[in-house]
Amino acid sequence: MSPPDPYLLLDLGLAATILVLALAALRQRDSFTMAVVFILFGLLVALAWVRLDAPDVALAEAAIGAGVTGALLLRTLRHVGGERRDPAPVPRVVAGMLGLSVAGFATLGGLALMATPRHGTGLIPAVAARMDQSGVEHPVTAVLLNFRAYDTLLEVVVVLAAVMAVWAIDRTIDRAAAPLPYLPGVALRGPIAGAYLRLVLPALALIGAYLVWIGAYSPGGAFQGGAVLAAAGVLSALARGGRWPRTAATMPLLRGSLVLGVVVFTGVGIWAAVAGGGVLHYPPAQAKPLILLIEASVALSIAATLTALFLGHMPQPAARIALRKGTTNDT
Amino acid sequence: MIADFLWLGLIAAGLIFFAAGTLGLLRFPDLFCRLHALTKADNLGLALVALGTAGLWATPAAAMKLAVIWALVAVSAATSGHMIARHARRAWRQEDAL
Amino acid sequence: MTPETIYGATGIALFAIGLYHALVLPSALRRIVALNVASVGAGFVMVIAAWRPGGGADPVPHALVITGIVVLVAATAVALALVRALHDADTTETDDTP
Amino acid sequence: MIPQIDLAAIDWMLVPVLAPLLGAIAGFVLPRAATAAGMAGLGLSAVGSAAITAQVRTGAAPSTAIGGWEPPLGIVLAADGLTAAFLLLTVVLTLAIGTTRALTPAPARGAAIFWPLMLLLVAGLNGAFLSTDIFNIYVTLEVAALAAVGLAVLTGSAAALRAALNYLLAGMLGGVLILLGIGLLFHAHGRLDLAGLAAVAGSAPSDGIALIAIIAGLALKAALFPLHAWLPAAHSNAQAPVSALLSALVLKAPLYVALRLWVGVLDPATASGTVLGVMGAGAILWGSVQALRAERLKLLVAYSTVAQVGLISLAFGLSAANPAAIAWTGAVTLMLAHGLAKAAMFMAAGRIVEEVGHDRIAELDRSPRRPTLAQFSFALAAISLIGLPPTLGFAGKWQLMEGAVRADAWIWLAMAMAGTLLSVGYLSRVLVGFLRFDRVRGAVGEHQGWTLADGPPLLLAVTAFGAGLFATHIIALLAAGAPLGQLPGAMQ
Amino acid sequence: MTEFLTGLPYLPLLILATSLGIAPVIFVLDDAHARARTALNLSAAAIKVALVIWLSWQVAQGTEYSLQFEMLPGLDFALRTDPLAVLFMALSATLWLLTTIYAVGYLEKGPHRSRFFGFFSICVGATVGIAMAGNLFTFLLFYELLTLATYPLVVHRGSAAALKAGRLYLIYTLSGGLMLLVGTLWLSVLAGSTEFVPRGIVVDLTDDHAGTLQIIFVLLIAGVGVKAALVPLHAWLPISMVAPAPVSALLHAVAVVKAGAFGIMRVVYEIYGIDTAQALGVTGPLAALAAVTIIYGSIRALGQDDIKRRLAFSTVSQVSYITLGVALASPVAAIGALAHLIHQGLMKITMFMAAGNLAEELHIKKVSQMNGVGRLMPGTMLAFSLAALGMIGVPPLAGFISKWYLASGSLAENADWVIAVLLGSSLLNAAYFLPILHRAWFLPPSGTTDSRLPTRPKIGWMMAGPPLGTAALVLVAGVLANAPFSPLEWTRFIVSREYTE
Repeated sequence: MSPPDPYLLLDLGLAATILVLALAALRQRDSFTMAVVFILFGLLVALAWVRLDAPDVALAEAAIGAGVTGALLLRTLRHVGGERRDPAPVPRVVAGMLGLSVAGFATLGGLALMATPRHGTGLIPAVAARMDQSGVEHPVTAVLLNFRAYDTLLEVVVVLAAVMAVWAIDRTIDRAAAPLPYLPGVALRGPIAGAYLRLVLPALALIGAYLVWIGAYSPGGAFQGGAVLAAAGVLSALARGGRWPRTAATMPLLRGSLVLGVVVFTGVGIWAAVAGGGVLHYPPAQAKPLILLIEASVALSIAATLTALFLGHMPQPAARIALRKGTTNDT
Repeated sequence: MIADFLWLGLIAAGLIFFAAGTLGLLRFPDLFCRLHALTKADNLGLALVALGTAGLWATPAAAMKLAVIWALVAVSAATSGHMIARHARRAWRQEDAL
Repeated sequence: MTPETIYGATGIALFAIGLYHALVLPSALRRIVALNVASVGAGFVMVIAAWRPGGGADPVPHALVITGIVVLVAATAVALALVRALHDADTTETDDTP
Repeated sequence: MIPQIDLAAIDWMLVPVLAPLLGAIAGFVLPRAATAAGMAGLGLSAVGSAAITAQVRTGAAPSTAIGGWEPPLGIVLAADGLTAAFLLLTVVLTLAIGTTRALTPAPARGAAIFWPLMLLLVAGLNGAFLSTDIFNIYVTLEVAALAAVGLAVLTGSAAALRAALNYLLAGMLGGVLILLGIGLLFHAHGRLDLAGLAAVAGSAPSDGIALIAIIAGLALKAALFPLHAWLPAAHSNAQAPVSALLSALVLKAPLYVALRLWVGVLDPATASGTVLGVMGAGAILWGSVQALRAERLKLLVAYSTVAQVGLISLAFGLSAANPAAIAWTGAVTLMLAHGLAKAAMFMAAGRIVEEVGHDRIAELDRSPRRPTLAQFSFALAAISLIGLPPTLGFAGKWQLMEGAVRADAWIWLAMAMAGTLLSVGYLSRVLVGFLRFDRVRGAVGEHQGWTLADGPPLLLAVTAFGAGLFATHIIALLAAGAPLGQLPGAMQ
Repeated sequence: MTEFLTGLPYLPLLILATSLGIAPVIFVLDDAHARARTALNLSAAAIKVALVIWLSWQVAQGTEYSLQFEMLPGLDFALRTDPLAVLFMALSATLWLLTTIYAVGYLEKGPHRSRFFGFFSICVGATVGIAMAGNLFTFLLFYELLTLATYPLVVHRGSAAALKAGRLYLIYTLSGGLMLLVGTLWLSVLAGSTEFVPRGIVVDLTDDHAGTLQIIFVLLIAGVGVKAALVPLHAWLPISMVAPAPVSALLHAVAVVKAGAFGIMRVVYEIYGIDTAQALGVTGPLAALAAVTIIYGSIRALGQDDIKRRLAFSTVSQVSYITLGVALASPVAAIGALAHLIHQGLMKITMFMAAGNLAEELHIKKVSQMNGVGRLMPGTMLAFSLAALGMIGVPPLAGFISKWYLASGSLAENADWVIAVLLGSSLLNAAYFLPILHRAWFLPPSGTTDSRLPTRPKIGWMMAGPPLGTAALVLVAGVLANAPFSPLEWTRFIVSREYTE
């Protein structure tokens, strides 16, 4: 046995911590702690992805898996204020049986996974052989935006569908009766917060753009960049106390930015078809600029969508916001 | 060779500061002291570790990135520390008012 | 004991934890978190399928996991919006404003 | 210079996905023009689907590698008889539901967000029908699931919200199971295209667990008993056109994918086949009993969906039979028949509830206002669901039972018969409400309560009722490319 | 399948269209257009009768019309106008015309008439479809359509009692339909086709599939037996008498019940073939079952005070004459059975229409109230008596002819127990019909005469005419039995084809 390679200890420790955190998050009494532990869990999993040579996934996990999901969780906890005790979906005895069957399923799956040799080459040679025609250097971005561009297009459509669904849900709440969707008491106010924002927001925008640009050469890309930009969006929304002015100017702008990614992606796809190649078949010469165009628009779209999802409601007509001004407890 | 020992020394110092910060978090009596320990010790620890790693492996570009990362973390830590403290003070003051 | 087996086992274990809790936990919010944990478990299986001992991992599963993460955050956002809306609907019914 | 587009050269394969997508975007950005954008998107998608069906009927199996990347790396969209049938089902149902929605008077029409969500749903479903890449199918099913949840909450009641949450959680759980299955498959075989997987399926120890996970995920999304708990509330609390969409169309995508996997990728291990068959039988009994006990009209129709999904899944129990093609064709015909009939039934039920004012089955006959046209469509749809000749349901049930007789599988035959009698039981509860007049005050006119919005459900019901006579053409279309294995005495 | 397409190629479809085609139009015409609706109805009925007459003339010349297209892989939707089909179509076409006239008079101002007449014409369309079915698959199709179309008619009154009867009716007929479905399915898998072929299609299968063929026979006969009201499956018939008179008249005396008997004929003659059926030993039990039904029906009829229930039980027993004749496997008995199909139809419809008149005019529903009715409504009672005598078998009426042939047929097969059954049932017929006649003609009307007879007769000619018409047909069918196009002559022509070919 070669001397225990030092990373082994790190991996074992990391894996154990991840499992402990997962269990802790789910069995935690207090919901706020559950959210914080879940964010920690997400960050450590990002670390695990780095260990497994998956930097892109690590970025996505940290930015979206831990960051945005964590923010969403905290925002919902804030809104719901402590969890409602729904009736347990299944009685205890059935829970026990479910536990056993899931454990059985897991052990079987685990043993089968251990027993199966990983596929020798996977798709590495296939990707390597076509990298030169993909127009980018970084393989993951090549796969995401060229080889399996259709998947990514549908992925952006999923996010758009999510916004539409959230707005449909928001429409069901009768605004007059329900508590205001605005986030009371959490506005980022005060001199220090203001200064911080003035410093951090431009930095975030810069880093987001950088991530999108660097995606063509090394880990990064539309989704990771978009998530960072979304962080900037969330911070600015918090700064304004979650109030979205819904004026005639902002609505089309907002709707436009939400659909920008899908529109550009489909537009380029159809243009490629009309130009003779086939849908989403970029001519190799212009592949790079096209991919960058798509990446930029998708990043913007992802940022706008994740912010809209964080706020979770349609922008409120200005009149209704004015009504609320008096009640905001500006801490 | 000697330079490596220097960088390693820096990283070790950084780790010590981290340990101190965590110890402070666990041992200090109330919220404000713990905030104090965290923001101060960990920031410094991070700076030292970043400096050490920059020295050992990083190319100049990477070093610059590490610096930017450190700056952002420091600023964020300070602001969030401040926000938590302010929130706690206000909540604490409301309790008195009741 | 390569990273592959360690993280493979963690992945399956996470999936089991997530699946079980998604089925039995009373609060809808918790079940959403459980589903996220399970999805991370599935992600582990995909990433170890990509991992290669000498580095140079297979990019396709990475793309798939990124897509999985984004899809999951979209679904989680909608689910959390539903939890909030249900909370509003219940509170307006019982009319005890928070 | 507009490039000269000659129709033959256009690659139609992506049109059924991109057209509704663009329609949804237009509908979302310009809410006032949502209806127009919606119908335009559906129309263009219909043209695409028709073009693909035409190609399939000529025997050319159209397929296109997106972006020019061949499998196993790229994603291939292919169409054979089975795909064409479901594309056409989507076209027929969405146009009918769209027209009903457009015809309902403005106040009752509800939010304009209906149209973008519906078109995204159609894009997702068409994507799932056309795709031959298992991960791509996962993403398309997620698109459809999210859009469906958005549609399910449009009624705005607390019950609808709770039902939508359960629906979404079940969908996410199904999605996670499928994701695990895909992960295991890729880990063992390093490829994602169904054709490639078919060649190597079963060779690795983890394939068993992987396919069980995927089939379980699909069963959860298709609400096959005992994983059906989320369906009744979700389908009965939605608006009528939405429940029609959910029950008749959205439920078919996971079943379609399960069928594709079962016939294409798996070598039909009898064991797991019987498990699904038993689940189907359980669904028939449970769904029918619950339907018999249901007080509300839309809840009864939702439970009948649970029973019909069970009936369709009986074909999995028959997969071990040697000429399994008949049972499969029967199952697919039943899926198409259920699509047509259930959409008509839900829309008719919506009309009846609108006209009568409440949806308690016991008091349906007390109301002096009787929408006889909607009741007639409901009755025709019921007859097709029961499976009496000359309906398409009968043609499907006949083939399913013929598959059972040929395989000497008498239990499944008995289950199909029990399903028929039980469906007569719970559907006649409603029909009795239409024909009873002694508990109502005053004369009950027969020709009132008719509106334009009754047209599409009537059209769908009549199609379901009469399509049995033309079942052979549908089956000939289904057999193009022999997706379901060779029919004995292949009658291509 | 030889294509005999001459002259009007799509005659079968045209005949079907005269009733199925106009149903949607009738549904849509509301009561404001009652006159147009009645005109449409009657003209359609008249056209159908004319078409059937022209068809029977063509078929007598030997030409046969058929229409065939593939409905399911390996299964065709086939219509064929062989003589047996023409016989049944003639019966249903003529009686549909007369009953429509009667129904228009009967339902004058009632509610939901467009729904009634719509389903009424679908029913007759289904009956004609059953007659023309070229294979068991198409037969099943129209058989189930008949169930669906008759249900709304049985529950037409919309009362709780009607709906309860409707439920029972549905349970019986649909489970019968299901048994027929399984039988047909099994047969099509075993024999590969379900075509009606004069000598039957299972001849060569008997050696190795005898057992299965017997089970299939039981399934098929049980399936059609429900509508033919064989003993264990007959309970729905008396209960669905709650339906309005024209429904009881046409459906439960002619269309539905005869469809069952017609089905038994098709199965025994053209699926199994009489010799194979005998070889499989299934004709004996069938004959026994028929005999039991005859006796049981008559005995139950004795005890019924309600007129329509008594007639219902009499139908249960009379239809089994046909089954008995079919099961006796002798050409002469077959002629008797086929003739009785027509004669019983004519007689029973007269009696039901007469009972309807009594109920409408004098509100008499019970036999005990029928004292002196003959004097009050001479025309209706004359028709009723004629039909009753015919049922008993008094020469020279139609009933006698068919019983005569049945008896001589059983003699030829030296199944003398059949003679006993026939005689016994005729006595029982007399036992439950003669008291009615006696009460109507020879007893003074109970209660004061003038108060009961309204000044202006309530029922117009549309209700009084049809019973007299059908009674006349009974007389003509009996007296002119040997005339060229009489029912008896036509049955000889059918049976000669059935047995000699």
